[in-house]
Amino acid sequence: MDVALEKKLRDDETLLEKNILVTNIDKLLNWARGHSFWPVTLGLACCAIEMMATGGPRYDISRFGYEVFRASPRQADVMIVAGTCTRKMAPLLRRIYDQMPEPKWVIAMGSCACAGGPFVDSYSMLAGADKIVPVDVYIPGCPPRPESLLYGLLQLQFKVSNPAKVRLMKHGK
Amino acid sequence: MTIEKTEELLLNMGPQHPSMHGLFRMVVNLEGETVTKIDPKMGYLHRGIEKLAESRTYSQFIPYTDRLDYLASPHNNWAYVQTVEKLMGLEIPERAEYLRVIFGELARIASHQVCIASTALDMAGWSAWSYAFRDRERICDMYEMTAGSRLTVNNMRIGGMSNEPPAEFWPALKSFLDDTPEMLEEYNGIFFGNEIAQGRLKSVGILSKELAENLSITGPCLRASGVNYDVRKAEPYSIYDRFDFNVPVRYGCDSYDRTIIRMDEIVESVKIIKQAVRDIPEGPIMAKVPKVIKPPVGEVYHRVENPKGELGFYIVSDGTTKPARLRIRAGTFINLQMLPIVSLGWKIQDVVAIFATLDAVLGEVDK
Amino acid sequence: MENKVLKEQVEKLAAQVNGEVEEIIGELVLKVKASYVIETLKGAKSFPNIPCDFLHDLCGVDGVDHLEAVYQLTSLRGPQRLRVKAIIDRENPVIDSVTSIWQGANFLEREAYDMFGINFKGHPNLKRIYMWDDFEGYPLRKDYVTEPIEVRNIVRTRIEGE
Amino acid sequence: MDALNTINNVFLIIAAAIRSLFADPHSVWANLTMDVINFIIVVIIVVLAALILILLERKVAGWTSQRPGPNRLGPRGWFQTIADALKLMGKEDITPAGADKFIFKIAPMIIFSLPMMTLAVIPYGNGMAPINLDLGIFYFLAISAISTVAFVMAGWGSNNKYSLLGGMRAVAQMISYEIPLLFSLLGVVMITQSFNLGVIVEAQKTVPFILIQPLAFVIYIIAGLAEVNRAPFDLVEADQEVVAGPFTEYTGLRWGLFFLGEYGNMTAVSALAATVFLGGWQGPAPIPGWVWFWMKVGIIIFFMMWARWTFPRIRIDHLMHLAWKVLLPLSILNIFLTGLGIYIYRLVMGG
Repeated sequence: MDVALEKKLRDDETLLEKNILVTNIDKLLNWARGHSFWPVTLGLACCAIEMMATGGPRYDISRFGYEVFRASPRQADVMIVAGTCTRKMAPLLRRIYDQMPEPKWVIAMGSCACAGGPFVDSYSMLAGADKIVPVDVYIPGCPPRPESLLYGLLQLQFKVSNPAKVRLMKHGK
Repeated sequence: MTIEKTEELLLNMGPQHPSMHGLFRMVVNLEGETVTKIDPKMGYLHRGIEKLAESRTYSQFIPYTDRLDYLASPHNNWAYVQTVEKLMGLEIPERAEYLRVIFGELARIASHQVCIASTALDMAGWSAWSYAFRDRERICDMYEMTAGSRLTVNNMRIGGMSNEPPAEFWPALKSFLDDTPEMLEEYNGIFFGNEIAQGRLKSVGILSKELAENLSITGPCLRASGVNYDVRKAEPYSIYDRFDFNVPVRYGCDSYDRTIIRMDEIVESVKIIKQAVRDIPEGPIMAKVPKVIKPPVGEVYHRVENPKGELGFYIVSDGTTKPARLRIRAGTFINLQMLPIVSLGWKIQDVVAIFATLDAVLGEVDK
Repeated sequence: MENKVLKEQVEKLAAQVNGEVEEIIGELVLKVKASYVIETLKGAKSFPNIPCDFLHDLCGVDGVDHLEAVYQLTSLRGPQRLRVKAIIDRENPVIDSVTSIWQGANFLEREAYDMFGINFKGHPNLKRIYMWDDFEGYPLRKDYVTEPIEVRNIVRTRIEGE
Repeated sequence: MDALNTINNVFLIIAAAIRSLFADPHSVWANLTMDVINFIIVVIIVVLAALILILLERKVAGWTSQRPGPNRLGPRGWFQTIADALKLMGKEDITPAGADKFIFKIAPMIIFSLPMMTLAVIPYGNGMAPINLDLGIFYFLAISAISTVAFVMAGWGSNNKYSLLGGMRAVAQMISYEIPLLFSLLGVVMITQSFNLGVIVEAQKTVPFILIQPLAFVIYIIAGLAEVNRAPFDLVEADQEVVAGPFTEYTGLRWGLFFLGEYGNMTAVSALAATVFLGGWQGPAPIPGWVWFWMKVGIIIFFMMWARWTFPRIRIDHLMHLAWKVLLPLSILNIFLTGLGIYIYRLVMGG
């Protein structure tokens, strides 16, 4: 993005922030969105079992209100790409992402979804889910522990609830 | 004049579908709710493990076996390292054998628990699912104590085990084994004893003995069709000939037997682990293995009784450090062949249940 | 002792089908030409007393100058094991399908077709099983070169019916 | 006792106060104002019930599977559903290509409006029915039967095979269970000789009808579960089979309306059960009538949730079998026995 455009966008945002009503509704919505991620059930491989374990009694993802795994992407907010994404699956993964309504987020769970993992040099592998969908949070591990998934979801919650802070962190201010 | 006709509904289930246990897909022809044809499609998780093996050394390949049947990873490690040991003619220490049996059988219990859980979940029995997952966590804990990971355990090496279980492993194991009867009672009470569950599973998806043999079905699905065949008894590998256990066989050939036979197997596994814990000797856990593993030229086929079916490894060695060809005989991949045959004429709900009782893990099916 | 009886039988069968018998790490291996495969497997299935009647596995192997289809036979009623190797011409990889003998060979043959390009004559539904339909090449052949990662990362367009 | 009476009638007193603001408390304008207020109250009941029940459902799900359930957002997780509802409002509204747009869009509204219409005839306390209909039960069942149409509209309009299957299942299931549901209520109607829900509650002053008509109550609860598509009869939106049934293609607020409607329907069916079988607002202890009423409704709803998270889903042919071969004959038997009982009672008492 060139500097002039970025500056203009930032000016727009500061203008928008002066508008009390809109910003407050925005804040409220962001708060709501951050605290109610409904993941689409997209268990691709081994990480799906850890995703299920996260929903299980010990780790209990429902404490944070994220346990509503929706089978239909139409009702989901976050896609947890749990596992290996192959080249055969890639177009379908993209399609599921496209079917989700805005605003939507993607979590790449596991090293395969982050960058291809141990299978990266195989003929049928895509080196990471970020080649097809924009990934918000990467959770490394093979497979990541349920705690990691919860931490990743909480990071996403932080990101969604505080867009301004995340922007500042991104620009290094 | 209008022409009235009925058409079959072509329903595409999967790859992203909650009851497909991963990325399985089936194209189902429906006549109302009744299934007239099923076309299974797979390969959405095909990672080319067999090709990768040709560019990995023998030791480097062990972690990949974890990711085959990820619900019973120690058993896959075991099958692979035993194949290589057979190829090299390695003898491994007694204590390592016993530890392998303990971990292998723990994996069997964990895998069967997930099978029961997912069968229940596919029929919307949420509580049964969470009970089984609650109990499985204890096995994951034991894995974690020993190997550091919960799912992909990877604690077997060519020639032995990677590390000794810590001191707190043994009490944890003992309390787990003592609690299993109670767990099974709970599963029985909440799921198998339920009228609705029995109605949905009993006499559904009949797989006759002849058909099972013709289709090369192995594992619990075969034994639920009345064939008394278990590699652990028929061709005892490792030290299975030292243990006293039964092979559970059921004769109902239906979904119910295919599921509940896993409960019987858990009981037998507990028996085996108890004997192994009683008899385990002291000593080293790693044989003297050359630094670079270089098996002689030759080929070997070895199979073990994985929780879901027989897992076989066929290794062709050309004398280098990497296998020339490594073939994985995935039990569930072959077991899946029965799905289009046995589920004809049943309702779509039954197909979901039948698929769940097959306990297919797509990591193993697609390789 | 079982092995001896089985060996006799296998040698008898080998003589019928022009095969050669080897013993590799305690297991009998019968090598035959591709054209004899049905006859061999039917023979093995009907060994008197010790039939090798359970098709345990079927896979392809690339032997660089030829392809092989390897059948692992066992039985549910005994410890007998037999490995049958069918040598297939690399240029024209055609072999008879054994789905008429064992229905269970269905997926396995499709897999071998997918990975090695072995054409199983008489198979009811010989299509790629793992790779997508317009995939080119047979990945497990030794001469298959994996595409570089830049190529693989280009997301292909979905083909109809997938 | 006076204080209790005041609390008991607090809503009536408020209503009277509002009416007294008008010159003529029974003028058209006063009635209209009261109707509007009643309508708003019913809407609030539906929305509040849904919000509370969704959270309660997640808590019950947690308890049955030995985990805490939502507990991070707000005190003990009580703000969780508020966040969910706000989030659903902020979601994109997608109409799938090829959908029948009008039908697709109107179906959730119909579903949402039905519980409001049915809940309007329930007597929440002594003389506290928003609309006191003489044909209360009849009206209730007639209105709740419309939801079938809405499900089919959603299923057909979505242009999705899963939705279509779900819609077809909805027709088969709901029409079948309508009949035992209706027949189970007939016994009570025969005893009270009235369709008016207020009269039925009055008639239970000494003995609630659950003791006189236990079979009818069981049939009603089972058929009611099926009628509102709750597990084990949730074939319509069976996740593992038809993804989300008729709701598969719905997003954001439209889907939220379905959700509200579902929980509203659940409240309505439970409210009718409490009214007809459990004695409505009547109770032995000196607690205000409307508290009694909601306690009874709560117990039935809790039972429904408990069943949902415990039982596996029933198969469709067993479902039909249960409706036509078990529940229907039983409910007819119940009518017969009730008639016989009334006949003998009259013979003995000489009525």
